[in-house]
Amino acid sequence: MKIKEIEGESFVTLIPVGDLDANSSIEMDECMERQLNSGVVNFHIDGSELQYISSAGLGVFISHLEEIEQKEGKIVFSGLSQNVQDVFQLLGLDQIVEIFPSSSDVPNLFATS
Amino acid sequence: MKIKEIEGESFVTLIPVGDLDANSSIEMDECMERQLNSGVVNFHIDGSELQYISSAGLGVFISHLEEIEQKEGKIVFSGLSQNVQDVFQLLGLDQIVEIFPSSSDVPNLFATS
Amino acid sequence: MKPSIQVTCTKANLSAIRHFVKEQLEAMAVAEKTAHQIVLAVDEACANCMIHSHQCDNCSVIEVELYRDTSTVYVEIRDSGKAFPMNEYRPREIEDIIRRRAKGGMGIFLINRIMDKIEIEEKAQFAVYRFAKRLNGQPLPPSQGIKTA
Amino acid sequence: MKPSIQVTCTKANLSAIRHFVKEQLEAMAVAEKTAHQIVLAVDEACANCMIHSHQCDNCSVIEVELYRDTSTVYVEIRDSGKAFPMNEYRPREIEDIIRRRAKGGMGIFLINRIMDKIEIEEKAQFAVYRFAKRLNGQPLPPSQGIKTA
Ligand SMILES: Nc1ncnc2c1ncn2[C@@H]1O[C@H](COP(=O)(O)OP(=O)(O)O)[C@@H](O)[C@H]1O
Ligand SMILES: Nc1ncnc2c1ncn2[C@@H]1O[C@H](COP(=O)(O)OP(=O)(O)O)[C@@H](O)[C@H]1O
Repeated sequence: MKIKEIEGESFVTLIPVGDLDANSSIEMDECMERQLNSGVVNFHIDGSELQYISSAGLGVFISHLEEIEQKEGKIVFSGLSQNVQDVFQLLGLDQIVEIFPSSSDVPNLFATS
Repeated sequence: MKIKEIEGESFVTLIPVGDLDANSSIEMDECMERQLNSGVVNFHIDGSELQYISSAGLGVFISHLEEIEQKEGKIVFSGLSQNVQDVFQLLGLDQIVEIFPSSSDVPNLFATS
Repeated sequence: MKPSIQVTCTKANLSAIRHFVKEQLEAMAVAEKTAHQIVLAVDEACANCMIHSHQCDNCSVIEVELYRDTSTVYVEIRDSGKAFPMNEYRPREIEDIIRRRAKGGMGIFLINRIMDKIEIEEKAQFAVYRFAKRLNGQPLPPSQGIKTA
Repeated sequence: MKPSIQVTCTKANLSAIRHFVKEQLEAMAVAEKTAHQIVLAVDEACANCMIHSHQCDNCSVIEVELYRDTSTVYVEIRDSGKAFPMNEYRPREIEDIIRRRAKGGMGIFLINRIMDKIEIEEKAQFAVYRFAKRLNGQPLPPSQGIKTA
């Protein structure tokens, strides 16, 4: 897995490329930690190049939900494939986090918030 | 592997998605045969979603080069990843077939030919 | 023989296991959504073995075998670690996991959601995890009959 | 143990072998271009065994083992088929392959282009293909020293 990072004005976009599994989740976690430590609180996870996610991959995002909320930030997802979305649904996570069909829906969200 | 097929006016675009290896090459070959049998002679292989190719995958295209030339058609490639392009180069195939950086370079070619 | 894969236990090998399962299920004509769920459940179970039941990387092996009959896909995972009674494990609620800021604790929940049957057997040298997933009428692949043994 | 994968011989399992090699080379800090070439050479060699040295699908196994030292990546492929002396095979010219409208005949050429050393050993029960690829100064991964045995 690789992670592309795009720093926007009011939020950071992270684009995990490939598979986010128990092996690569460590790298994703380090990336999230680094962003949070540098003061970022608004995250856009662009899933358009994410081919697979397991519970360990989702765990990276889940474990930071409380901290992001406490800091009055937000984490949203976009462009998830059917298969990736299915994992959110199996866990009931689709009821807890915001998921947008396309990454173009996201900038407005952070602009108005 | 999946193959997307887009029928243009003067050529057909085939987009192999995933890995084209000794296993999936059979499907690709059936697709090429079907197109050739239906009278298509101009092929654009859009490699932008092709993650891997082995000699068996390349063999599908190579084995039809003569027939396409005989029928005064053309086969061109576009959007190959570094890794896929590397296989063309290792075999010296990049000197034999036309490879374009992007799929947008292709329509003009067939229009003017 | 039934189609199988055996890899040394290290998380870097989960990707190979997933691709084995994915390609085999495609060859068995299992629908994509079902196939992805089976891949996920096997990945979760193998990750658990690699993370929780072994002390070091590449010092033991894990094996996955896969087959189907008309109605069902069967998975058998043989791990050289100690058997873990995952069918007795009570997963936490997702809200609880969020509150605790935990990075895990959802794997067995997912396996339970996906699989119709889970059996664990403790052998002398290894543990066997057997899963079954019903296909609800998905047809067999054309030409070939699937050998189940 | 050295990292290894063993699968039943069927072309659907080539994908798992490639992902095993890819992930292991990543863990060994091998540069992407070199890693891809090694994946390709292993895929070609395993495909040959599956296609040419076995009579049926899933009726035997193939094993791939991978390790590196400071300067070199080593691959060992153990196939239960008869050893094929690929180092004696003289590949055709690509122009010749095109003229003959052949669908293959480029695998061993690629393996030769990529690998620095190829050895074949015929054992009683199986064939061993050993490849070595020099890394020309690519550094070892940080923290971990790589165990070569
Ligand atoms: N194969 C195993 N061997 C030992 N313990 C296990 C095994 N699988 C699961 N466990 C235990 O069950 C717990 C829950 O597993 P799981 O739901 O997959 O979540 P996670 O592995 O992310 O913690 C693990 O944290 C671990 O304590
Ligand atoms: N493992 C093997 N067992 C038996 N014959 C083999 C093996 N590998 C290669 N060969 C023979 O060598 C030929 C050339 O192999 P290769 O260059 O890989 O091209 P291809 O496999 O596409 O024909 C094959 O056609 C086959 O006759």
